[in-house]
Amino acid sequence: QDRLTLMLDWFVNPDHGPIVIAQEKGYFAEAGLEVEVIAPADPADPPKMVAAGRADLAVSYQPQLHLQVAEGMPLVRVGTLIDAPLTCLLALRDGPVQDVADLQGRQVGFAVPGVQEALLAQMLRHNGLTLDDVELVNVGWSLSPSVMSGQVDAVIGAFRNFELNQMEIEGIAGRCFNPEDEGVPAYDELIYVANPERLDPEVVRRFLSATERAVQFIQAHSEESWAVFAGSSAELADELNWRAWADTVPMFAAHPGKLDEDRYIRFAEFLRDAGLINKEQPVGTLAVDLEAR
Amino acid sequence: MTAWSRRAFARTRDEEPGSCFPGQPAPSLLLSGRVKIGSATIVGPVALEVRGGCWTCLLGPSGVGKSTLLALLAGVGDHVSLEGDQRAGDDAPLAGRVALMAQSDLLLPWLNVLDNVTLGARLRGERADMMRARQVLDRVGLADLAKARPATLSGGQRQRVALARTLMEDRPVVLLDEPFSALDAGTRARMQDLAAKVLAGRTVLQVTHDPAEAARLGQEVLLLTRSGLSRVEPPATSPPRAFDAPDTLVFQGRLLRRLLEV
Amino acid sequence: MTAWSRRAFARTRDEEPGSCFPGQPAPSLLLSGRVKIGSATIVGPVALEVRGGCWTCLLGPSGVGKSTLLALLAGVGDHVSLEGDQRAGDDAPLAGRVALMAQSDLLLPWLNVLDNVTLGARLRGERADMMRARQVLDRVGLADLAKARPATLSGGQRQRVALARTLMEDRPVVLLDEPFSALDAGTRARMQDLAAKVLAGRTVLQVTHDPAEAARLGQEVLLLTRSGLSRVEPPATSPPRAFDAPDTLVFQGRLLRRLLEV
Amino acid sequence: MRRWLNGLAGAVAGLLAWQALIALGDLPPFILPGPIRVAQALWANVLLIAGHAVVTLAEILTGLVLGAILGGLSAILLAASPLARSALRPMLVLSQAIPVFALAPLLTLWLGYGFWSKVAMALLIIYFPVTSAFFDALVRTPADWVGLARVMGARPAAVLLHLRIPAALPGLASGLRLAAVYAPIGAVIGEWVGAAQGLGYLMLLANGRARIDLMFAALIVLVLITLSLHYLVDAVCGSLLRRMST
Amino acid sequence: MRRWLNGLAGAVAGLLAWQALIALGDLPPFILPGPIRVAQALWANVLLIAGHAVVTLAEILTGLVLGAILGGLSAILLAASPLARSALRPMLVLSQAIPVFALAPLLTLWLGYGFWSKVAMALLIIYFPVTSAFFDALVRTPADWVGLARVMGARPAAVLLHLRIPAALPGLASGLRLAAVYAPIGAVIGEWVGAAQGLGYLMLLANGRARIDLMFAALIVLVLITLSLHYLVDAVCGSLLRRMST
Ligand SMILES: Nc1ncnc2c1ncn2[C@@H]1O[C@H](COP(=O)(O)OP(=O)(O)OP(=O)(O)O)[C@@H](O)[C@H]1O
Ligand SMILES: Nc1ncnc2c1ncn2[C@@H]1O[C@H](COP(=O)(O)OP(=O)(O)OP(=O)(O)O)[C@@H](O)[C@H]1O
Ligand SMILES: [Mg+2]
Ligand SMILES: [Mg+2]
Repeated sequence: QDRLTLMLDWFVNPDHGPIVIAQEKGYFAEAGLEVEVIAPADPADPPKMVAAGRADLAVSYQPQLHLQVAEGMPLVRVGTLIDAPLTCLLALRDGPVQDVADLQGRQVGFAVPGVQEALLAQMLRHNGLTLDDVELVNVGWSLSPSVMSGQVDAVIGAFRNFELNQMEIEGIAGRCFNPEDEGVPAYDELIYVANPERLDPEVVRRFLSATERAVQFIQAHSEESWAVFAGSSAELADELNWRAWADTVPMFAAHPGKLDEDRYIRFAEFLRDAGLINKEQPVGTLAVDLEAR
Repeated sequence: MTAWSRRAFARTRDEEPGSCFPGQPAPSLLLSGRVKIGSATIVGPVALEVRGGCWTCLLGPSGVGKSTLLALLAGVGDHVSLEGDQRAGDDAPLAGRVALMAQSDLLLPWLNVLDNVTLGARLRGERADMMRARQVLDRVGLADLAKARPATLSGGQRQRVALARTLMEDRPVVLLDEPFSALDAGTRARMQDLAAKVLAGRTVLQVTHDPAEAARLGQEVLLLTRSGLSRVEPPATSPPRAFDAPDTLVFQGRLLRRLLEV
Repeated sequence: MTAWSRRAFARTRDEEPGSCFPGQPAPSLLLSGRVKIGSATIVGPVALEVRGGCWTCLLGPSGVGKSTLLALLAGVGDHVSLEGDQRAGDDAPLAGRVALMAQSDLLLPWLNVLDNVTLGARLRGERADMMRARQVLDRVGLADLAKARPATLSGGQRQRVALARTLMEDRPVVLLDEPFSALDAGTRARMQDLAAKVLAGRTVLQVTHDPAEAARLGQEVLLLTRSGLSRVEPPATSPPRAFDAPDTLVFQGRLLRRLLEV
Repeated sequence: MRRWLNGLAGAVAGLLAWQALIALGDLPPFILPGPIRVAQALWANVLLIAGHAVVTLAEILTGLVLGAILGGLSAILLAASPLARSALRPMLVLSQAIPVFALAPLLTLWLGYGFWSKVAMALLIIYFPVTSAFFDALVRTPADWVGLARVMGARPAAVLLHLRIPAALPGLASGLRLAAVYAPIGAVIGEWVGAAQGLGYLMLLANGRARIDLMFAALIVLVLITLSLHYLVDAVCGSLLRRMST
Repeated sequence: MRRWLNGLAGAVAGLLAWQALIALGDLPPFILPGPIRVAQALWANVLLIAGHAVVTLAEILTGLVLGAILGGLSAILLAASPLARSALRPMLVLSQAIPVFALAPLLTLWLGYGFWSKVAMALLIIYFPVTSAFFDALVRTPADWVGLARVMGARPAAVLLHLRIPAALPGLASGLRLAAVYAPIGAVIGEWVGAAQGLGYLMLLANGRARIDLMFAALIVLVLITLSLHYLVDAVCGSLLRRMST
């Protein structure tokens, strides 16, 4: 049995379905792995812990990876959990913002300052606006409440499989504008990162194939997999997770190990244009495909 | 008023100790009963009568309860309980008519001497009579120290500030707890003269350990011992007496003998 | 040692005030110069000589600097500066050889009476002599209050606890600042006798305002005034003297006159 | 008895104020749910909350005890040695000036995501009030007492032990009273930075799930723990001080 | 002069400890960058940081002043009226027992994401230490003084004004010294919860961009502000108290 420490990006939620299922169904054990899962509250922490050798793998975000590598952190993408953007620009369905262009002169909130402004800037530019046309506020972690209560007109950084459901439960309908529809290159929302110097490719490969099995199980048995997921912890069994589960199931990367090099090249260019990184980033410094040898 | 009621009134007045200044408004003080702190009896059954308008000296061994009695009379004995009765001779409440100089000086460290002396007025929200305060300070020999803080004063100087503060209070009843104990003979004599003059005609109850002082000042001299309260007849002359007058000295000797016997 | 040096040595000894107990090891105290607090001169140029093994009484008007001098001699006058010289007659350092009873009692409120009395031993890390402490408490008349907290004591009781604490210190030099000021005549006489007996043969410097006390106890009597220090010749008899012995009374009268003149 | 009645009255007043706040402030339940909703959530999740509460309570108590000991010793050290004072005092202020949040990644790096990083957080947050209140009191010993002790031949250590420390205990008590209120905050912040259990974890989780009523139920339990702790420390310090001073 | 030298020595010792920590703890720069890297980041971004620092400083100072006033008045009210005490004291403890974080969404809802929600946060965090330290001192007035004042015919209000308040000022000073250290934390937490400027925002931004050296540069500026504030309050309180008591 090999021990493996995995840090999630945040508390356990349906996005982590394959990990939970692989653990619960014993796929990890069958792959000869003993996986310890840790859930932090600050998504910026896990990559640091992996880079510092405190954890073997972390769930992180592709945009962050570009910045972290640019700052010299020893990190590399080894797998993909969700291979499409989840982030969206969230507004009220019946509110004044029916189009991104309607944001002119309005307040936009965001959760974590950093990449999200760049996404927003591109979405605005795509609609003929600039960042100067809106007022930006950091709203911390109360993304949907700040929209629902009307404190801001829209927020960037909401997850379309999560915040929309959350609002619906509260009886307020929301609307998502997707970055990839508004001029932002597509990217992998959730990835697995490791420290390239400490990485044991053989162990990670086993980890990835166990999660791949889990994804197959989930997509084949959506109902049953929800029961397994909800049964893993008392806190998980609620309506929001149930709704989110249904929306998330189709988004899990079917082949977690597979690397789409193009995405990394194009997103690095995008970030360079946005002024967030200032050097060329060859794909090899960002991501590896452990299967392709 | 009927003849009977007038007689009854006269009798009540008779039963009360006579005033040293008949016609003066200073009330007499009456306290009788048992004084307790918690469940411990501090002073056994006593009947204390302080004559209105007189200067009464209270002597007695250390720890016998003199300060406790003063606290009761002043109305600050919250931790003391009296199983008995306490009233002013004129039956009006005493609150607002008493000045107290306690055994410790209780100067406020953040106020200078002058402000400590005028504390009473400030506490009552009145305008302090600065001129009189400076006069009193001058009389207690501290005119130069008006701006000094208590922490920079000697023991005797602090006691004189407390005395000055008490003299500033214009009250018919004045309770003094060993007011001159930290003073040298010369200063003590001058302070005695000053107090006697300023407080003439008021009801004064002074605790002292100095028989010479009681002999100089006392119009009444009371001795409190464990076995009770007793009167010692002072000289007939009126105070402040010369400290070396024959009857003062004789009385002082007699009192000292009584004190040493206790 | 040459004859010359022996003579020189003898002369130095001669110039020093003689001891009351020749052959006793208690040192004399010498202090000369000007005493200042900050830039203010508290005591003008003086030359204080306290004879070894003698009981010296120091009198003087309030605020003249008696307590300040005691603080200097005890080595606690951090805020006081001496422009001059200070030493023990045997030229050895005084630290560790002095006991001080200050003008305020300085009892620790969280310790009971017995623990306050044995504070010195505890502070030095020694085993407190509980038996002696109880004896001393008995002698100062507080045996019943051994377990009481200072806050529940009368003024005179507190002073006696401070006295007992000082008597527990076995030091050749003892400085007492108005040690009996809060006591009645009877208790005062008993405490004087006790202190005279316990401290016999030590160098005692006692500040007092009571001429009768100086007349009873003083082997040396010093008077400090603004104009300087002067000696008053005490009776030739050895203390403690009877308070009504003729020479005591005569000396007391003479001293009182000197005090009133100041 | 009267204290309890007062406490009860205060609690009722608090609940009424809460309900009034919602009614007057026109607050939607996803910002601040009403007391009844929170009570329902509390009742429905009582086992879940109790489990997390036990974890947090253990962290708080350990942090409180260690922080009190460490803070007390630091204050004594600072008071005892001028050298320690000039070297450590800026450190002491610094230890507080750096928001614990900024230190959190460091602590988790060293101590992991378990029990001890939360204890360290609680400890860190109460260290300063305890040390500073006790130290302030330690250097305020009346000079006359210290002088007397010196005449009696006491070494500085003995003066400290027999005089300055007992005289400064009311200051320590003030510090501990503050600590009782801050220790829970420290533990919860520790749990926010990273944990898999505890009330702080439950609160964040509930918040992330928009289960604000559950979050407030956990919050209420935390508040009750804090209040109990505060009154406990208050009572213990009070009775100790009273026994010392009369 | 000596104080400054001591402070300098402390700062140098702090920097050395920091460097040693990195060397011994084997800390990579993305967990804790060394002092030199942080100094470089500070220098390179001095205008940016200064702009945010001004915002945060304004929030801190406003919160500190308002909190001191409010806390002082509350303590006086509590001390003056037993009624207020039994009704408000649980509220007071409550106000601190509820982690400010939990109140943040409420505050931002009412006060918006601007200046005043941060001021409220700073105020909230210092309100309790100020009130509780001052109140503790206010109820500790020696009974003899109060008795004397009563004999002199003072009404309770006059006793409070002329006796209990002046006697309790050292307690207020202790509270303010704590407040000087906590107010910046309050403001920064406020900025973390929601803001578009200020050092707390800058720290979050830098953290989000993986620019840990910039984050620590902002942190250092925050620490410097806190230290200056602490020493300023210390000096002002100290000189006021000294003027009062000698
Ligand atoms: N810190 C200080 N600053 C300025 N003056 C001071 C200070 N301390 C004491 N003094 C002054 O020094 C003088 C001497 O004080 P000291 O206590 O020695 O007098 P004393 O002779 O003992 O008087 P008493 O008999 O009243 O006790 C007093 O006039 C006092 O005002
Ligand atoms: N809080 C208390 N609890 C118990 N006993 C007390 C308390 N306060 C005072 N006593 C006792 O009451 C007695 C009387 O004290 P009081 O101060 O009245 O004496 P006093 O006659 O003024 O003595 P002195 O001349 O020494 O000042 C003392 O024996 C004292 O121990
Ligand atoms: Mg008394
Ligand atoms: Mg003196």
